[in-house]
Amino acid sequence: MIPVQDFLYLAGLIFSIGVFGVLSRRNAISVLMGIELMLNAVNINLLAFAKFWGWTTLNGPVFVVFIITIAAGEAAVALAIFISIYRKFKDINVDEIKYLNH
Amino acid sequence: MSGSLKLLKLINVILEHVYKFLGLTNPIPEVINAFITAAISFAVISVFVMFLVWMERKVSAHMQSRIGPNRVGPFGLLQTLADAIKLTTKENMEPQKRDKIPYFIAPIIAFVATFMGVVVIPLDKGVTIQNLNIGVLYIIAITSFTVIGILTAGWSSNNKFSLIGGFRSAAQIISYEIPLVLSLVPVIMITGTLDLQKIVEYQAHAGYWFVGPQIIGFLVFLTASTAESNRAPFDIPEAESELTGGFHTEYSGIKFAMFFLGEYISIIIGSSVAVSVFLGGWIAPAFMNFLPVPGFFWFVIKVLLVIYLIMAFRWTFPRLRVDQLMDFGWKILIPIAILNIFLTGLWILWFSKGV
Amino acid sequence: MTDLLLSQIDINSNSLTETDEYIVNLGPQHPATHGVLRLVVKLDGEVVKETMPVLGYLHRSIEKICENRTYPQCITYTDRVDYASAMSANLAYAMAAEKLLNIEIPPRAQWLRMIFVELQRIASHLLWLGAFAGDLGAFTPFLYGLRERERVLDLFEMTCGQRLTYNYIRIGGVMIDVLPEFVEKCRLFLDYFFKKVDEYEELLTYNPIFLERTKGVGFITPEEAINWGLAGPSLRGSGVSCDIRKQQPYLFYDQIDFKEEISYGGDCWSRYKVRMNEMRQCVSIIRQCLDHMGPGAVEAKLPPVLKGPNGQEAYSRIESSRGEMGVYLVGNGTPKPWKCKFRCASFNNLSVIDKLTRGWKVADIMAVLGSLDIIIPEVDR
Amino acid sequence: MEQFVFWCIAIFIVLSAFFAMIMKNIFHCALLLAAALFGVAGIFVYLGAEFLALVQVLIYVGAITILIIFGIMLTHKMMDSKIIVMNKQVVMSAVITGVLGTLIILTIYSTAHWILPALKNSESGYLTHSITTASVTKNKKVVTDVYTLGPALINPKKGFAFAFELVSILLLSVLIGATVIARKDQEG
Repeated sequence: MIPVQDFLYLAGLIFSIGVFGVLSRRNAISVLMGIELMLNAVNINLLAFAKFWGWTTLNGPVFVVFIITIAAGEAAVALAIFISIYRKFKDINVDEIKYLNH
Repeated sequence: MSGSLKLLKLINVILEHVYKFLGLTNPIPEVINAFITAAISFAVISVFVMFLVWMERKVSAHMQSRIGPNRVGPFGLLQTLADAIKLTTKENMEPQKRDKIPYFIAPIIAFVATFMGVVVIPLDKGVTIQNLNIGVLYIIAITSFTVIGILTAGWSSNNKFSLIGGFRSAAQIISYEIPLVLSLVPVIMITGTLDLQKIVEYQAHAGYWFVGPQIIGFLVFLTASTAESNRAPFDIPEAESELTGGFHTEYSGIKFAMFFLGEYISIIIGSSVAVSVFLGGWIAPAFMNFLPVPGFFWFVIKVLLVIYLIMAFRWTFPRLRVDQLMDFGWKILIPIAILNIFLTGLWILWFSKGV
Repeated sequence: MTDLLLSQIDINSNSLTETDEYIVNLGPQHPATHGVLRLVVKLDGEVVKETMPVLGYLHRSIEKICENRTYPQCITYTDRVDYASAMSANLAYAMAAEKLLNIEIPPRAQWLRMIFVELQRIASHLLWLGAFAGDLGAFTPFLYGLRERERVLDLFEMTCGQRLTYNYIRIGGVMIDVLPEFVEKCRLFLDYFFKKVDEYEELLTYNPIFLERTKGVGFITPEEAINWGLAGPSLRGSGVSCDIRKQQPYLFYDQIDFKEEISYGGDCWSRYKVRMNEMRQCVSIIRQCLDHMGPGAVEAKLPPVLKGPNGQEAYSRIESSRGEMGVYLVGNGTPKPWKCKFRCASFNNLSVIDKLTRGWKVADIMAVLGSLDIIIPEVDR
Repeated sequence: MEQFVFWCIAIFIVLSAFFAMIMKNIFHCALLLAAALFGVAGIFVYLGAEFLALVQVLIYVGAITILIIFGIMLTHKMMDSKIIVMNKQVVMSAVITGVLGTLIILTIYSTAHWILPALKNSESGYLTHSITTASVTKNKKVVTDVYTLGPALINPKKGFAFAFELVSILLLSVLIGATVIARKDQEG
């Protein structure tokens, strides 16, 4: 039996790595990747607590389902935006793209 | 992931005897057991794939009024073995500017991902390598992994043909996964389970195969699974007349063999799922019920028939263009599959007493 | 060389920086280019922005070599101008030489020439059919085509001993008379083949995927087709009557009854249809030739050394399998031609490929290339 | 054994995630991200949610990573790995992340004292005081698979039927919106 805090440690680490990626990368797609990692850390947390409370409610897993769904939608829209940004700016460097009225 | 079934147990018993024979008394660790099972299934599948490659050649030869392989072994049966030896021993050519690590792992990903799908296929009543209660979903999820291997291969070869092939493959597999899943949904609605074993058992109890009431689903599934395994007429990722070899243009030797093997394994998996879900799996046809043959036999016969059909597709049709392929997937297959789900829902609501 | 080409392409378009366009070399080593054709294709994703054929990979300078050979020696080189339809090339050259040297050939030789050229047309179209279907991804018709082509080649082998480069039609007639059983075997083949054409049509013509791939693809209007100088079935596919056998009958084409096949679609499918129907017409032409053919000599009496009259020129053209094929000869009083020039249909047909593929997908390049029936030695010579 | 495999997976995930965030070649990053997400699916299996693990594989690995790789291929020249990947605030963000991570881990560590006794109370690791509602006895052995998750999602009374429908509409709008945004002929 793996104690629940092990899952929490893991989720915390993944979340921190995701935050680091979001803050430090220049490429917008890398930022998106960081966000996906953060969402996954949250998913692990949700499931860990759901298991910890003995599956008394299924709210945790249900939220995981919602998060995965919304992450998929978010990734699709984000990448569509990145591609149209790339068409205009020839780059998807988040540092360079300061104005939307180009 | 509920318990090991007959096949695992059988291997276990055999292994115990072997252990006793060797004078070892310790119980066998589960991990070793699993490894041995995997090795055995790999060997069996490989032999089956070799047979399939031979069969494909013979089928194509027959359709093209040729003879086909007939030199190595009886009826050329060992031709594939000879080819395999050639492929494994030949020089491994690699482009100089490849992306080394992805180039190396791409065929492994593609092959392993396809091969993992074999695990849940129900060979006979209660005979599965590892039965999962969400087997259908498992197969769909695992085989969707293949596309990563293909994309990686396309990217890392540093070749424009490969890159276009990878692109096409990704677009195709993602698009056709949707009708693939949607075509299975009606059956899942009727049987109320994702377990392949239970789906077959339901057909055994009901006395009919789902190919009857779900003929639309069957056709959509067959089309989509042909597309999923990159077979003609949907073989645009490796369209040899346009992209020389598509994503595996730059691969040779054993790495190419892995892609090749992966394609055939995905055909096996696709047709096995088609047989289990729509054609009654191991159940004998009603008029041949009296024959004292194990269900496994019927299963293999049906799988071979479906594979023959897929092979006949390949040698009859021209190849679709990439945009026509997308149109076909999104504008024809998906609406049909959704309509099928809707109709099945109405049927369940009105004519059956719920699931 | 490559840099030069790429820079040319860059100059031609100012939109290279607009989107991520990239340049792909289809060929010279590529499974779909028939022979060693190189196409430099500029792509935007899957969409073709520009197609540029690069020639010269099979250039053997046949025209120059011919100027250093005597008139009869040149025949063997004409075989290599169009290896898929060697009889037609032989005929074109032989007719030009006969015109230059004022040689009358006996009627039996004329009939034999017609029979063999039409048989060659069947063989060439069969090869085209296989390659075209193969380009579209259907490999099976290729082998069907080759199976029937073998039987044509058997007829050739029976007569002149060769299967690819025949050197059969000579100046002044043909090399040798056919064997007595040839006529019967030929008729047997024609009966067998006539049914097979329907079989191909069943397999391909109204196959929905085939229609999707060819209908409307590579469309060209009659006016544009004429302006680009298309010839043969590719031009007739646009609805232009251009069959030299009808327009300027040579041999005995004016004595037999056949129809010029024209289709009005202007797309790949129409060009396909024209060639399929042409194969049927070939069968009917050969049957009539076999009926008309009487006994007699097959070669005219020629002087021991053939010398082209000084300063005289001759141009003769025929309808080859790929369209108009002309040979231009100038004599200078020696046994060798002063100038020898081939006019081949494939060169003009290839030139239109950029127009036909621009804005279409990569896969359509193959369909268009296949439907134009290009043979590389004819382009490069 | 169980613990050992768990920590192997955990280290695998953390390493792949970390390298996915610092590698120069963004394509390698995407592959490593796929590996990390696959590892997370393994963790889900450990948490007793096989269904969600497969959903994770299907959607994250099979779809989102592919989308990301697609985006990379569309917005990058092939093999241009010689670029600066980090922005100017890399040091600052490293510090912030370090502090954040330490805080999270310290918080978990400091609260573990009330988790651990509770774990000892029940053999299976469930809290004893929570086993009061009827649903627990029903769900005690049941893992989160389709049979339990489905009703939980669309049960009109206790479930998330409204949110479920909302998500469906969201996905539809995403489908349309992404297509519209990514269309090329916007600028004419």
